[in-house]
Amino acid sequence: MTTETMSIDAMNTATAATSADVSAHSATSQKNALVGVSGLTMRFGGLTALDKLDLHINRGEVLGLLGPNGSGKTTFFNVLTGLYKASEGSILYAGEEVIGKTPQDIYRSGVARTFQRSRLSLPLTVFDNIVIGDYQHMQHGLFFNLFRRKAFRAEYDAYVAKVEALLNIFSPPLVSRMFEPVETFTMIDRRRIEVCRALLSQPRLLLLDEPSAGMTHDETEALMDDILQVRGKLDDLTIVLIEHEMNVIERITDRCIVFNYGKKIAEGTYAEITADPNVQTAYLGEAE
Amino acid sequence: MVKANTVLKSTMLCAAIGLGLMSAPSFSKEVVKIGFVGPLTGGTSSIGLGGRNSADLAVRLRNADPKSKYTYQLVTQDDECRPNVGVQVATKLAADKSIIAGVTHFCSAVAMGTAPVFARFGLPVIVWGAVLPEITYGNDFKEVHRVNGTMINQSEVAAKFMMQQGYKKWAIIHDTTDYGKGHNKYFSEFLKKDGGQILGTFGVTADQQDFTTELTKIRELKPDVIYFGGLTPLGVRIRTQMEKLGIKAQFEGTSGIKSDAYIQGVGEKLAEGSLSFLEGAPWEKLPGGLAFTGQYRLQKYSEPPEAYGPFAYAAANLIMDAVEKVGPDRKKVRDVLNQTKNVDTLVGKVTFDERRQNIVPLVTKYVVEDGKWAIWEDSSYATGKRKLSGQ
Amino acid sequence: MNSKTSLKKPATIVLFVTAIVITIYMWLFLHAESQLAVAGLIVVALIATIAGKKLGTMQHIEQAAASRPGLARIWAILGVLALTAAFYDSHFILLMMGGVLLYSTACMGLTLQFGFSGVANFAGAAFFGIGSYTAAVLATHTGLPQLVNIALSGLVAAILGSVLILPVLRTRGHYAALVTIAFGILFKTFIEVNDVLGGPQGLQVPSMEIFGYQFNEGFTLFGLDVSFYVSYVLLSLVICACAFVLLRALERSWVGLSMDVVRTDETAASTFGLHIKRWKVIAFTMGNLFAGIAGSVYGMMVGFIAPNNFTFSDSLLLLSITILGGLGNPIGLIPAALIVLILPEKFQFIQEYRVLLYAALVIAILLFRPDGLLPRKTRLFFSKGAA
Amino acid sequence: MSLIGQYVFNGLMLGVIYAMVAVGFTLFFGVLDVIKFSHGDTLMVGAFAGLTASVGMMALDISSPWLRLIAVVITAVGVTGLLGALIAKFLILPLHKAPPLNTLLATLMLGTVMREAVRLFYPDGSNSQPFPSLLPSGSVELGDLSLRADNVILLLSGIAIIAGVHFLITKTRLGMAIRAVAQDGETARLMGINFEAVVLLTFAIGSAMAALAGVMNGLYYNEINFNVGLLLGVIGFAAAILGGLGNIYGAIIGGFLFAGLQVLGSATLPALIPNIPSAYKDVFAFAVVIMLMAWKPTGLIAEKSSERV
Repeated sequence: MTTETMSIDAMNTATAATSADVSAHSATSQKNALVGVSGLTMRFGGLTALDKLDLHINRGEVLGLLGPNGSGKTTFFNVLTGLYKASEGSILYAGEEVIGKTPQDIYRSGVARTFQRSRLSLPLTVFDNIVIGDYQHMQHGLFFNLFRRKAFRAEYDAYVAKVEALLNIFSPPLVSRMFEPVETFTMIDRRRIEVCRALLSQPRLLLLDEPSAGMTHDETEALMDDILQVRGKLDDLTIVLIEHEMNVIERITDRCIVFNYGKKIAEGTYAEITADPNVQTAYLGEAE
Repeated sequence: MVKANTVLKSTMLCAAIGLGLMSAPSFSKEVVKIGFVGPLTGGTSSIGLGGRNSADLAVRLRNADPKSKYTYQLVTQDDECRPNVGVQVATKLAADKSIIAGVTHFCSAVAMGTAPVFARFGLPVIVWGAVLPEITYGNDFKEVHRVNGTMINQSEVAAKFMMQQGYKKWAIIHDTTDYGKGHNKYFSEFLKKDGGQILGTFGVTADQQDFTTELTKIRELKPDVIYFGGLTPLGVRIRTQMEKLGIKAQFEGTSGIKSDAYIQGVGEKLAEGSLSFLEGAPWEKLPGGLAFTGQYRLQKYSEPPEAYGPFAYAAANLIMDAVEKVGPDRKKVRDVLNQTKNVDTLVGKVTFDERRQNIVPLVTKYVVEDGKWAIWEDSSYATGKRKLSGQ
Repeated sequence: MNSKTSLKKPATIVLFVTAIVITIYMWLFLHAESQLAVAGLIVVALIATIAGKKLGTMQHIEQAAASRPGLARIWAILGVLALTAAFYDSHFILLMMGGVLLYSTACMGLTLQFGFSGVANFAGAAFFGIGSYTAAVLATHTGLPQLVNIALSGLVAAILGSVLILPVLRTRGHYAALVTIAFGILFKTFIEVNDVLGGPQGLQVPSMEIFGYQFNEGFTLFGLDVSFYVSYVLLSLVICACAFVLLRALERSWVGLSMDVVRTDETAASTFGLHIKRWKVIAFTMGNLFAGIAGSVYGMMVGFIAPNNFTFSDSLLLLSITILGGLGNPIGLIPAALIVLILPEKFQFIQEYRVLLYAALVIAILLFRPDGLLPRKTRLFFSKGAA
Repeated sequence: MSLIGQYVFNGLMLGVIYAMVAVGFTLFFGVLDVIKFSHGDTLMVGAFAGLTASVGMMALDISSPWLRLIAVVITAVGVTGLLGALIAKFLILPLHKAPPLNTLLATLMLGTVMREAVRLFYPDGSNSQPFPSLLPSGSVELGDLSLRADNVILLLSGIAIIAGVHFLITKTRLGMAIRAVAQDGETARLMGINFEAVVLLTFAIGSAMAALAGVMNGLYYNEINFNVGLLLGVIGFAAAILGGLGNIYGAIIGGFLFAGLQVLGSATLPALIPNIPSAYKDVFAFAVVIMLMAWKPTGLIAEKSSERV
């Protein structure tokens, strides 16, 4: 505990410093960094999923996370969203320490995500699953919900409109089936629904964990276009994308970071990282 | 040969009764319904079933008797020994105008709950097994009678008797149901009054299986007598586990263990010398007694009558006598029952006091001798041939 | 919207017919005494349901009900009133009806806990009992009006329930089940062992009473003297209806939605900011509140309570109603309660074999309808008809 | 001293029986993630089967206690083993896809069926039946603490049985199959393990174990009644959960822990609070259970649940 708080303090002073002169931590934290990660380590018993990770995510960029399976990409998301508690290190999100916060708080500060294997409430309708994405803005009061039905109706209708709008972007046919249980939909539709759920609350940071898994090439293309379209509507939405489809990465990411064994082995534009020998070995290594 | 004979007899009698039942309508006798309520399912069902069979026997015999003015029909309900169910079935019977009277309840808590119901709907009932004094003395309902004695009578006699046997120190185990707690309360009172000493009291739940901890402590207390207020199942367990722990104290039970099941459960050898007390005359010796046991056997009931069967039998007969006298009318029947004085029944003379409680003239003391419940007075223990433990 | 207009007319008729049919059936069923009648009616019910499925009548009715919820509710209430009127002087049947209504209310509490937010409660009877006992104590020792007592009974149940909140929040599934089972047994043994609350002999519960009118006295209407149970049935109906409306409103609101999400996927729920503890606590407390209130009125109606009414097996009774009815579907509770509470009564003619048969029946239902008699429908916040 | 000794022995005896039941619960949960609540009543049925066997032997006037004991054990194990498998086949597996608590409820009802069936159809079943004592009833002197030989034998054999089952699970091929299924049914299937067969076998084993516990129960108390199952079922369940479901050691610990609580409760409570009914020991035991669950929500030996996100 103490070590952690210490590291937090260290980090804070560090950022204070960075605002003064860029030289310190030049690699990890730049002026317009939305997220700054330093010395992040996550251990599960024996194995180390994240190993002294240093990286930063710039405001408004689309960052691609690459790396072989089990290289710690998803774990990074889980730590960033507060599901796992890091063993060491710190994550600054918009200047605030994330580690130690509950997932709930992190979500409220504008971080939304999708999951590698989709995590929707299958018996609930499409609308239910998407609308919960904006939980922070709903009215949770018992009295409001149970007795002020007129007011609730108004709020509800507003949400129906919002969800319809969102669905219209991603897959118009879903609109007509908005009130059917999710379990009746294909995997691909479910992924679209998950993305919509993540977007509904208009987050500042969107974490997409292999959104195109199991999709055909064209479907992936379409999904990405839709995401970008929404991004255009929102001001400075930052996106971090875990993806294996190289040409997707190439098309939409501004910058990429490659993980291997919980370490950052390469960073830069798509062109740069593909040229990087470490990356090739890493992937070839995986290929064997 | 003998067996065959009885079988022959039984078939004939069954036929006769069957004929009686069959032909009853043809004589165009009016049908009179009588209710019976008792626990037919769950833990205490054995007593409930025994009671039902006995009441049923009373009705069958009456119907087989050509002199009876009416054909009787027993409407049986299961109260599961649970008050809310009891109130339900009580309401059912009481609200059914075609039912003239009822033989009701073994479980005291249930009887407590249903008494107001019977009073409200004016259904005269005779309690056949519940021993809690409050049922008759706690509230004053003209409809509620009780043919069996209360635990007060029982405990009083038990305490005196045991003191006479020269015992000094008691350990008491009782189950935490109304039955057990009540017995503990009254027995302790009388025992203290008579100068007995109680070393320890242990309340146990009615479904408890293991008593070794309680008994271990009792073994340390070294009492002369272990008094148990509760029903047969626990009685059996406690007696057997006493043996396991090598406790030699005398085992004294209540009416709750006065059943063949107790002797079977414990086994003849171990049961030998166990004491129990039952309100009412020693019906085995009364003229009706033999007939009752005989007839009961003939009917091939799958369960024995148990300790309280005879009371249910007597209650049913009291009701039917009343009906014969004044006809199927609740109020009249109630008044007749209220007035019951020195009526001979299977359980001795029955007289209802101003609270319609049968003033039991005597409580019979039983001791297990050679695998049977023998009446104390004519057991070889009374004569001194055998000795209770610690004497 | 044209669908609405096209649906509207048949809907009204369908509902009307259904209401009539069900009411008549219930009337026959409650009347049935002889083995033949009971058996016959059960068979009829079976055939009807199967045929209804085959011919799609069921869906038709469901759609109709869905499109005109208000109407459906009105018919349901009218049906109960009709039955009450029909049996105005048969005490026993009225008592059973009251029982069904109150048990259903309690089970709505359980369905809220278990069906919505996924908190299994195996101590339903305990909270039901807490309600009855509180009512008994308050009514005998305080001068408070009974209506207040009923409310208080609910509150006490909810408050005592909060003892369990910590373990219930931390545990899941079978572990939570154990916690509540333990509490149920603990409660029963406790009230049985200590005499403060009457011990094993139980307590008399004073009559319900509104504005000086004693329920237990009953009343006469048009020269007919009406069973005093009528008042209780009506009161139970009101309470049950309120609970139902409340539950429906809750289900079709962000509250219900949040609870469902918490139940189905706590991880996802937490990453979208849902206060998992908050929703579980609310569900658990409200559920116990329902149970407590139902219990208090039940106690007054029966007039007498004892520990034996609130054993583990009674908790199971409540739970089986909840599951048989179809988790999360308050409507299913009524038929389930009928099966669990009244059928054993109807089986009195088989006496000691009752319980055996009943248990077997429940197993059969669980085998052939794992989602209960009326499985929960996917949530529509506002019915299409009204949309 | 002898007092303490006696308490400890009673505790151990109870513990062994509880543990045997709890291990059954935990085995079933292991392979199918279900709770079979009729387990306590399986125990009761086993005891009654054994009783019938011994009565039968008497009828054939074979009075040698050892022969009878063997007959008792074999019938008890055979009958309940078969019963367990049948239950698994026709109730548990069909319900496997349904929500888990359905299985819980269904098996609870099954328990009721078994209880009522014995009560109604076993001759004079609504009363307690005497269970023959078939073990030598000499007594062993340990200092001033005297133990009856038969109790000691029971205690040891109980421990032996648990050890045996543990060996079966951990060392044999069948055990490996069981553990494979417990790990991940699907994968086990793919690896060519006959899923259903393993499940049925597991249920047979668990039930047989319960039967043995039942026989031990009978031999220890020399009495058996149709109601014995319900409470034992609840306690076994509690023990299994306390220890942490799916973990055989947990079940054993849980069993002894619960027994310890009960003995402690009834032995010490009266000392603390004068003339308190020892029935409070259940209040005490279950209160402690609730607290333990609050402290360790997934049992003392936590269930290995690796939730992938």
